[in-house]
Amino acid sequence: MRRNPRIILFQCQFCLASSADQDWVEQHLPGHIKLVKVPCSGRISPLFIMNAFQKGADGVMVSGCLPEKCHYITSNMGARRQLDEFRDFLIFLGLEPERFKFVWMNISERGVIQKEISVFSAELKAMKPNTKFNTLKGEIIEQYHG
Amino acid sequence: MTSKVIKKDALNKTITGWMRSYDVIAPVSSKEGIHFRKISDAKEFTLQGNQKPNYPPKSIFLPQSEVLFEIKDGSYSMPEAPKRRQIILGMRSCDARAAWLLDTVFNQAEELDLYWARKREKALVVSFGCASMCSSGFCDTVGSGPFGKEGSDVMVTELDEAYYLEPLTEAGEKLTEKLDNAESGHSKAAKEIQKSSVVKEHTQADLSKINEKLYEAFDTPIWKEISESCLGCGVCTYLCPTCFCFDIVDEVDRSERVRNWDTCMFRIYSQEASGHNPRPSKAERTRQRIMHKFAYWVDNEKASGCTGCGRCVALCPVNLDIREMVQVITGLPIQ
Amino acid sequence: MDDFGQVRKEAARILSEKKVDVVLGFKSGTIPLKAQPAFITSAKDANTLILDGFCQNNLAVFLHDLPKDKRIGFICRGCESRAVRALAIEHQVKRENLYLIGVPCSGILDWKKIQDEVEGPITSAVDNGKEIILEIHGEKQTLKRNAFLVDSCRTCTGIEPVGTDVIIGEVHLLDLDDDELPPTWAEEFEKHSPEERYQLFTEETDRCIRCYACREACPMCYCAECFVDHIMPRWSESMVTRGGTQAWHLIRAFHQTGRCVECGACERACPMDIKMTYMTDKLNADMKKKYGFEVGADDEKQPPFATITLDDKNRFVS
Amino acid sequence: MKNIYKPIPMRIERIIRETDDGSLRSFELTFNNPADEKAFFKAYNPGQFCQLSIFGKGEAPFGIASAAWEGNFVRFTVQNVGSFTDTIHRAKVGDEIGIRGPLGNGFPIWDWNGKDLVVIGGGCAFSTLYALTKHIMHPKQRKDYGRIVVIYGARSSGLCLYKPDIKSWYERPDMEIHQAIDVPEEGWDFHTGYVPDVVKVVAPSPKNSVAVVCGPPIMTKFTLPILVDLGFTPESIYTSLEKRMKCGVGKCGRCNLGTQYICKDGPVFSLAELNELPLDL
Repeated sequence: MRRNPRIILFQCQFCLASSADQDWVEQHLPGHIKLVKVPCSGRISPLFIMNAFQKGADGVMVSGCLPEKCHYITSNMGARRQLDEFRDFLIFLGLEPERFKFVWMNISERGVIQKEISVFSAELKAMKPNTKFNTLKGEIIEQYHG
Repeated sequence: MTSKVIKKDALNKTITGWMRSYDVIAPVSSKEGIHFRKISDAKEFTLQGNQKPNYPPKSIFLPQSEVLFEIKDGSYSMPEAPKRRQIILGMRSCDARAAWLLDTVFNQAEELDLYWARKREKALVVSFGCASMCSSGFCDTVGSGPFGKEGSDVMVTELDEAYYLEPLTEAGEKLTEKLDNAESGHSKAAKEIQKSSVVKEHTQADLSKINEKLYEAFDTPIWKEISESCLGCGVCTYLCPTCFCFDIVDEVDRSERVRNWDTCMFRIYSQEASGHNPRPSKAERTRQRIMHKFAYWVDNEKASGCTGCGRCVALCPVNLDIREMVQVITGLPIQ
Repeated sequence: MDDFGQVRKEAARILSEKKVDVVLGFKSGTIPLKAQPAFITSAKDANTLILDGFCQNNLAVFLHDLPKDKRIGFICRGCESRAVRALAIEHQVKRENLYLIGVPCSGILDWKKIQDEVEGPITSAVDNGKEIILEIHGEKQTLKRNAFLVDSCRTCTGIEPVGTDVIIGEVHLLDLDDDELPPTWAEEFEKHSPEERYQLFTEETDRCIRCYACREACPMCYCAECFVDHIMPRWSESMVTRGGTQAWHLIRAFHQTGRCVECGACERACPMDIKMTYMTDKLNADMKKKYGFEVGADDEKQPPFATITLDDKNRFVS
Repeated sequence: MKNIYKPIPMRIERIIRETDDGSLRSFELTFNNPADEKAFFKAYNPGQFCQLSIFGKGEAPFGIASAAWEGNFVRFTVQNVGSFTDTIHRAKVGDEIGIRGPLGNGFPIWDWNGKDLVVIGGGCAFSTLYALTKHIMHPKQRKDYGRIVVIYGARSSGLCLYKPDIKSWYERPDMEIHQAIDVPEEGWDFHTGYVPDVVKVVAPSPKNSVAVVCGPPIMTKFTLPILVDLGFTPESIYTSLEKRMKCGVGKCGRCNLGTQYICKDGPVFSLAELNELPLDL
């Protein structure tokens, strides 16, 4: 049996209206999923995503608010272009597209995050563990291989 | 020490013999150019004319990134030294001299750098002289020429149909004792090649005054003029065989304390926490690089800190030529 | 460059008439196949100015170091003029202090490829705009120019200098299609499968020695403290490991999205022959496809990442 | 074989709050194993420094602020200015800190026998001078030296270091102590003003005497010419330089100044030696 995929969830703290969903995300996430709560999806920078993949993530999910639903008015659009382009950039360099998923939440909906995460987790479990960009603690590359 | 000779076609056999008891590291050409690699087959060793790798072989003794300590719950443990002894085959005499110069920094008895020392004592340097000097090289002006002897255990001169080996240390003698001795014809031909390798037009400038002239020019604005087009990157220092500055960094994720190459050409190299920077602009940094090589090293060790390998001249992105810079400042012709 | 004398006269004129304090251009290098950036301050030195295929750098990179109030004359080709525009949009240079002399460009030559092509030491090299004349062991050898053009120049679409004060010499496109050149590295990269592409990306970045010549040679890289030098938090490993070098190349390229003028100065400055323009070309192509943004196309439009508009709202909700 | 980069494990024995606002604290460290202790005190000479080492935060050089006779501990006075020093300030008694040292040359006290001493210090750089003064005030050492004048300036009375000890120095007959603060405060009946001016007021005599100056660069810059005016010869004025350091043992090239390394050949230089070196500070 293949191990559970390691998933990093970057979650905007305002995108889940119901406290039940928020509690589930904060306390009852399955073990193999790590939560990184940010004030707004606009706060997530490509450096976070790169660090996640470098530290061995099999999948990264970014959940934020739909346009015009942002607690900070337009800041959820701030990083939207960067994250979208960074995803295409990683895919251009060889990352499987399924490993980096965006989820834009309509604040009033309930139970969406649980469904999204279970679908995402199942999808990744079907694939082999990620070997691309998983490079931290690698061996030192000397131009001379002693 | 009795010189030896190896027939051209017998070289691979000799190297294979050496490989039984040594790890042989030699320049190997791949699609990205020439790099020193540990060779598993004698045929991989390829060296034509006066080629040498752009990446300096100082990285064999002072790797660009080296683990100083592995940290396990607070205790610092030094990684194991490689067991097998090594032969560095095909090092040019400018690089061998550079290793000899760096010994004055790292290999001093009272303050020994263990990491450098344990690699140096396990390595034998078999250096190849250059029959014709490389285009940007000036080793005959500042170093000890294309057939310099410092820093190498055995010096090889390529003759028409054989290689002429001159052991320079006991270790070199021991390595080559089983080879057949060279006749007088070989040594005469080798001497001839060695004499003709130096470029005639390179005037033997009297460099003994170079440090005084540099000290005199220390406060003049000339440094700003010559360094105006410098980009402030690390190419000249990282590729220089005698540059040894390093930075010590704690890599927390790897739980290792690591030493990386560093360069005085970066602004943050001398940036102090108080905000003060003793070398704020490119002028001071270029001055430090040149003064260190041609004044401070000369004062301390009576030998120039530059071996004239020409890598910084050939690969500087803006073609800042250290020969031209020193000539502009001191008036001494260095070709 | 057919008649560079005009440019020298213009440079001498603006210096003698005190319109500018310094003129930025190239002068001949100290070794074959090379040229040096030149900072000409007196009219009589203007005749040392040259321009040929061996002028490797993007001179706009020196605009950050020169004091802002200094009036600078700048002999610029297409990519350099675009760099000045992109820098002006990002308030890094005062356009009114610059006097841009636009010149036609015949493409920059890959000196490493030339060196590998021929046997023996090159004692002199001349590029007269039509072919390369080398002198090896005393006798002449000529090479066809197009075969040694740098990838960025072969795929260059903006050879026409933009936003300059004057243009000297008529600009014409490079006639590349008569001989079938091998596909550029970027075109080759595109054809591979994701596995191979990641493999190629890793092979290139494995050779990186973190000397940051690519960063220092790029006109658009002017941050006071680069992310790679940050210690709190440390974004990329400080060492030459795959983690450190991949992080460096990924984020350096990504910071150029919608800003890179595709001059290829980064690739030419790299001492280890690492390919990197294929990344910035892809990012810029995406910016054009998604937001219709071209670097240096006009004087005001901010790069896509710098603008937040709500008319994006249906773009990402697929 | 000694690995010059390996820190010696030490334990925090005592923490003393030196200033009211808590920005300066003294940490007294004891050795975990006696062999290190013996080797340390055999090589120790006032004016030397150590590289304190905390894994994850790196290393930083600090002057040693205690004399050998004071006990089996080594005292460091640390100002809370950055991430490294902040980590030390949050350390508790019993925590472990690594040190590498003693490094540098320290004050050449063996050359000063029979001479008068003028010790001029400013701010937290006074810690190495405190070690020097404590060393010399020990009965066994005191008779080797003539008159001793100590001038110690600080920004305010709250920022003065080693208050109890310095207060006891006023009663000592074999020593002259002058304290100064920049801005007059009520209840402060010693000098006010900057250290260079106080030196002019105290005007120690240069005859057969040595001056030692340690403080922020601005203070050293203005004090040296005053000493020269007073008649002190460049050979008899010593100062301790501060430059960015990394290895502390003259290998990494960072503190290179002319032909010297500040960490190995310094940090203490006489003004005569300094005049030989290029001005690259």
